Amino acid sequence: MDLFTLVSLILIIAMLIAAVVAAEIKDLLSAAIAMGIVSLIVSILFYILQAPDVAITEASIGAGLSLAIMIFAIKHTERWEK
Amino acid sequence: MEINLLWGVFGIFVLLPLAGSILSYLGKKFAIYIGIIFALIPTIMLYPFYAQNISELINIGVNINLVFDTTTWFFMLMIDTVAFASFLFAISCVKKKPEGFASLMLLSLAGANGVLMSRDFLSLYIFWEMMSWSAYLLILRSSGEYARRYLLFGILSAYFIIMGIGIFYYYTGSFLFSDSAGIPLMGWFWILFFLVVGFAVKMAVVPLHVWAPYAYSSEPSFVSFFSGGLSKLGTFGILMGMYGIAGLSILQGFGTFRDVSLFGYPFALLGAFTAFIGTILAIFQDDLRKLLAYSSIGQLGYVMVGLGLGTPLAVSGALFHAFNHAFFKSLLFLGAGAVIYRTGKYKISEMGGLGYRMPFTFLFVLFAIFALAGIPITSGFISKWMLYEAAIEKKFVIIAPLMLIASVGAFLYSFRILYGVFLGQLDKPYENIKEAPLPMLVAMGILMLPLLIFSIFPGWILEWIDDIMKSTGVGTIDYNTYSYYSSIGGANMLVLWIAFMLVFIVAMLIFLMKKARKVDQYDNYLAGESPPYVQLHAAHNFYKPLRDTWAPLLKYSIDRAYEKLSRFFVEGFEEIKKIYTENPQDYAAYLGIAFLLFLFIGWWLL
Amino acid sequence: MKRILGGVIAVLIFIVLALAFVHIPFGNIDLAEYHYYNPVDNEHTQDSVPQHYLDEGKKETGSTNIVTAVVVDYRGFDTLGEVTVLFLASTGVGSIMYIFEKEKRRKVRRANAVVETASKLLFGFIILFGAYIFVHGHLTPGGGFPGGAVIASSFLLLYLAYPRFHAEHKNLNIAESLAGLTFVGVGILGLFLAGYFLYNFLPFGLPTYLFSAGVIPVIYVAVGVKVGSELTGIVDAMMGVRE
Amino acid sequence: MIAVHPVLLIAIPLFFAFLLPLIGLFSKKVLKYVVTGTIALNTIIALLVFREALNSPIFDILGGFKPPLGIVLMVGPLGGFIALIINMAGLIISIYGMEMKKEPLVKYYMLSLLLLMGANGMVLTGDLFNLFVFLEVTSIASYGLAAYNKDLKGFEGALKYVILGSIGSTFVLIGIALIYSQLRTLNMLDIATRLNEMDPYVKIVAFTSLFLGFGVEAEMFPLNTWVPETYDGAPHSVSAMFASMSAKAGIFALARVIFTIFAFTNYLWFVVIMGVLTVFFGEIIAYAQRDIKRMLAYSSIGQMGMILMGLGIGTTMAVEGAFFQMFSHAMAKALLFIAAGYMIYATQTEKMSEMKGIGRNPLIGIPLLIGILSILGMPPFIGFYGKFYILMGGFSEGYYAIIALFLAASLVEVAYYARFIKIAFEGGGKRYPSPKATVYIPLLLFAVIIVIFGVYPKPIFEILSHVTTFLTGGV
Amino acid sequence: MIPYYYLASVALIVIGIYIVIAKKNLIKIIIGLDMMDTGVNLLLISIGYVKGGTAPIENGNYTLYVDPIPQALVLTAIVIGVSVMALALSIVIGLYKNTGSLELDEIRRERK
Repeated sequence: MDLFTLVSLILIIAMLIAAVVAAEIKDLLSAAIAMGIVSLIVSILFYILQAPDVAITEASIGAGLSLAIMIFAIKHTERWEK
Repeated sequence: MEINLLWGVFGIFVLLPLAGSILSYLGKKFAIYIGIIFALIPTIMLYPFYAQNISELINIGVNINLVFDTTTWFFMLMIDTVAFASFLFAISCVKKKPEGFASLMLLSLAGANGVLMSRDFLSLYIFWEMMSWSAYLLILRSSGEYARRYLLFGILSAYFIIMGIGIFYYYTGSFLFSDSAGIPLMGWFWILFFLVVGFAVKMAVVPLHVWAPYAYSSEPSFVSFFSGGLSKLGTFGILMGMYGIAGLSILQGFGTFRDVSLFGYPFALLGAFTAFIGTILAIFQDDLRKLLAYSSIGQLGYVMVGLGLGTPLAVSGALFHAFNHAFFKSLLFLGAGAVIYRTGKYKISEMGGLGYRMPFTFLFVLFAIFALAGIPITSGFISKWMLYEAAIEKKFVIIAPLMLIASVGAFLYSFRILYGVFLGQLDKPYENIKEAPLPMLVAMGILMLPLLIFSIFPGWILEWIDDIMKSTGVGTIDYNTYSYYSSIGGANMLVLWIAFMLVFIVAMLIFLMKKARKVDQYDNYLAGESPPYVQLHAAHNFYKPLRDTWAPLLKYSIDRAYEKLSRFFVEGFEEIKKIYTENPQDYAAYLGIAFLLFLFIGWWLL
Repeated sequence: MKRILGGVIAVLIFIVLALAFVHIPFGNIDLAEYHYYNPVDNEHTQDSVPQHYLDEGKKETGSTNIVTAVVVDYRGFDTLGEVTVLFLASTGVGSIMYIFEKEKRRKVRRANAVVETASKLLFGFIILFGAYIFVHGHLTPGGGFPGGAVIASSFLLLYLAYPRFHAEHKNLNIAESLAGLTFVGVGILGLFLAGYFLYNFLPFGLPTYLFSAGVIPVIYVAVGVKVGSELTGIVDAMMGVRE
Repeated sequence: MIAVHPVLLIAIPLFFAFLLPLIGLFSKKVLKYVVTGTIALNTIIALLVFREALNSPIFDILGGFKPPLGIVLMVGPLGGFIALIINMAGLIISIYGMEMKKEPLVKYYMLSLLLLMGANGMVLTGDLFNLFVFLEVTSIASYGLAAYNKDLKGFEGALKYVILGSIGSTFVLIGIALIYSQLRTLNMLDIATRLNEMDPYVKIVAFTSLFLGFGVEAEMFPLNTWVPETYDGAPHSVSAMFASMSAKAGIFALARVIFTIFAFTNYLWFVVIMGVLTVFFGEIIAYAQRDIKRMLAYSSIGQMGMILMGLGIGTTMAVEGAFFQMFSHAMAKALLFIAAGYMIYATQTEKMSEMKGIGRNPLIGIPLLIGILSILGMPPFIGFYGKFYILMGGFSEGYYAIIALFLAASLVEVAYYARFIKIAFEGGGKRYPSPKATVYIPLLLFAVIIVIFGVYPKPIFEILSHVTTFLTGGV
Repeated sequence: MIPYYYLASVALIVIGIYIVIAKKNLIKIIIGLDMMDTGVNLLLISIGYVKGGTAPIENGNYTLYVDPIPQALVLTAIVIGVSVMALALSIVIGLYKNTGSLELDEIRRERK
């Protein structure tokens, strides 16, 4: 269990938890934020997998902009899932 | 060999009518006249092509090989003359959008000629479909619902034919009629079954006849070509299918029952049954066109019997009867058209005594009725007589009686037309109606001519039929110019005509010797009293007692059976509609299940 | 009922895909062993595509960042498609949100002073940083896409800070179209000059210098500007109604 | 000679799409002529490319690196043929598009140009990931166009298309990932030749994912659930574009996956079944429809199912029929959708029952009849040859029962089209406004093409004789 | 040795599929779609990883590099994912403006 697998496993477990939270939580805003966390962790994983270009892109577009757009959409519609 | 498109067989009989249909559509008002010219050319051109055997191959991407031989010539004579007569009739009868009428008529004529000449399944199917959808559009001109029913059955017949073609292609790998070697017996069975059923739909054989009464009640001038001409394509198809492609040896291969092939016999039975049902239903129709439609189904039942039996006598009788049917049926329809054109009424009960005002129409319809009922001196008699003899010769206990009853029925409804429309008392509103206009009379005359000629000299037409029989390998019949002979008798028209002439002269003498008193039209039946005008023309509800006896049988109508069937399907469609639930989640679930299903199939297959 | 169905399908697909991926080695693969077949000359070579990029990438394209070489030069056509996709997205969002802009204005709370002053300061630097990323696309990691995204996030910051701020649509469109035209223009130019679309016709220069790797920086600047303006356009359209 | 580069088919619409906003700033009116002009230019180039591709496939290397290092556009005779169909249909539909009045017109023209570009790209490209990118371009342009009406039906149709489209594209990406992980290359021919290096189970999963992903775009049975609502909600010219452009590109991509890349011959049996099921359900539900665009959408599913069946049967004759059917379906369906657009505009309702006598005006009646008869497969029109060849191909492979089922379904198709003709040509209808030039010119153009190639299909058959190369894994 | 990166990315994709099928709320479905995209991107990158390789920037003097092609593909795929999501969200906003609800079954009842 060298450092690489250890760190990756921790991050993967965190990511999957965030994904399940995004799936089940009733409050859309928190679901969007959970989705943001998932893409943040994914961008860190990209960094671990030696893909810096993709990590920056994923961070800025995945975590940043898509979260912003998601929150704008929630602003225009409702916040709570029935 | 490089055939010049314009003078070759394909050019004259298919391209020219096609060009005509386009031209007539462009010539808005003169469409019918252009149509007449383009319908006349193939009829005239038939003469130089008489006993010739020309084959052509045209490649328009798919190769179409056409052969012009005696069979084609014989059927084309029928169809083109009837088409020409219908066009003549249409001059005064078709007022609404003549260009549509003329162009579609020429299109179906081109299709019909194409079917007759094609010797490979692909071109047969192309021309067959062209003919059926142009007929559909012509019916559409008068009523959408009837046209829809016709199209459904037309396409059904086309798909049966395609199944037959497909199985033929599966075994032989090509579409040519000629290379039909190497097909196993079972293969032949399915090919012939599908082909014959497909063509039988066009001949309105009983279970598949439902479209005919509706289709035949559209424009009279089109219907005469449609029922007279186009239904003969069904006969041509079955003739080519059973005898041209398969040939007698294969048919016999299915085993014989009283040396008639077991494949053909059930169709003969079906034909007899059609004749019976068609005639019975025709008797009780009050609408003139429906009556003629059912009678047409009945007469075609006879042809089906002949083709089904397959003995030389039967097939030649069938062909001769088809020829007669083409002419007397279209003549009857034209006559009915003339009557409807003048009186504007369709119901027989509303007409009466028109014979006084429309003598020539009366004469033509009278002669056609004699041919239809098979009165001895007419050519109709010979063909029906040949069919009876064929049935009796082979001792068919069911077919012969059915045909006899049917011919009695034929006489019944033909008398109904004669009495209901032409004889009896002339009704008030029809006091001053004029005779049908000249082009109509000329058209009817043209159609009456061949009936008259071949009733005197049957030999000529029997000679043509004999060539066909030889080319399709069915066998030969012995005949001479005035009569034909078969194993159990024959018919000698010369003797019959002489007898008729004698009786006729005697009747004329009595009439001229003033023994006969001229009876005024209104003073019969009244035993001396003279009340004011009384309408005594009882054409209404003509065969009431007969109808009551047949009532139990009439309960079951085939039309209602089809209605129930289609309702059942439509409900089924509404059920299936529920699959598309309009909820994207179900669609996503479909996608997931589809992925798993494809994967399992892929893993299991590879 | 849908949850169970969804769960069952999800688990089954997981098993099926997991079974497939178990066959694929993770990590210990030698890139050189996948010998490719060249369909144009119809010959099986001993060379493998990724290994070729890694070995001759620097020489053939002049850019030290091999990923950028692949994104812009070797597979430049994908990036062209990619830029069209983004262009489509901003047009689509624009056309859909078009009708909502005429809706009544809603009151929006002002951001507090800290955010306003900070964004005034930071806005310049973020744009500078974004520009740095896509200008050095061929030297350091990052390139047109992340650079553009950073610029868009700088505009996002302004949206958050100043409620009445509205990026001018016309300018965005012009920037977007000009950048797109340069990209396609460079491609067509390559076609005219050397017969291949998107051919790298400028000189490569020295590997680690700024003005090197021929056409790549030009394209990446165009992509950066385009992505920046398009994402800002999307954000602006999504913001929709503002005082 | 410059004109022969297939890449221009993609670069030119893109160039003008980017140019449109700038032109839009100056004058709105000139836009629609610019769009039609671009597509006309594109069609001419497509013609030249197609003529060139007839004798030998064109490899248009992009960026100067030979495949599989760089991306390459592989244009075989059939790819050229489909590209020509797409551009021709696009040109004629764009004439109808001029009538579009709904707001942000600039964006409408941009989206339709890029839809054309995406469809061209999907047909021409020879690289798997590039095919995915162009699939995305086509899909996203279609999402934007489907929702263009901005009414409830439009949004709902677009939503369904988005959900299914993105699931489909995710599966395509999974397929690409699997193939890449084993072969480390993305060029289609390269993959095709080195397919046996892949692990068999992985090969099947990759094939299924790609098959599913492109199946959504090619309207295969369980995946075409989005088609009715999307075609119904989209504006008329857009649904005409969908039916003739994106559907054709989708099914050609599917044909590429089946024949060029994987060539799983014994899997074809299953493709035939899916094809027949598509036809069966498409036609049956079309019968149960009340409004015209829904009916046309389901009938278009049925036709695409027939093409799929032809491809699945796999003999040269059947595949030739399938490609012929693509051509005839594109022309006839575009004609019908434009006619439907005019009818809905004239009668202000989508319900067929209230469209009495719409066909009586010959300008609409005759092209409508020609279109319907061609779809029903009547001889003198192009619809006949495709259907006949597919059937004969099916027979030569012995698929009797399947052909019987197919014939039953197309009998249902005849029933509902005859029902529509009955209503359209019934007398006594109201006086309808006569169609404008932008409506009857495209109708007449499509009708003329249908008749000319129907009566004399020899040139088309010469093109399709190259099917054999396509079958044996050629381009 | 189980390839946990592949399993993680497939798990993400599968959770995405579950959300799309099971959840009724439109925004949740779009989150599911986005999750599927992120999952596939992670899958592509982890396919390209070479143990002990460094990032494919050739300014240092390393020899063993990670495979650059999947990174090029993922760069495109991420931006495609975002644009699809942006378009989907605007369609959802449009639907919300017309029907006033985000739940699928309510939208369908609305339309009947």
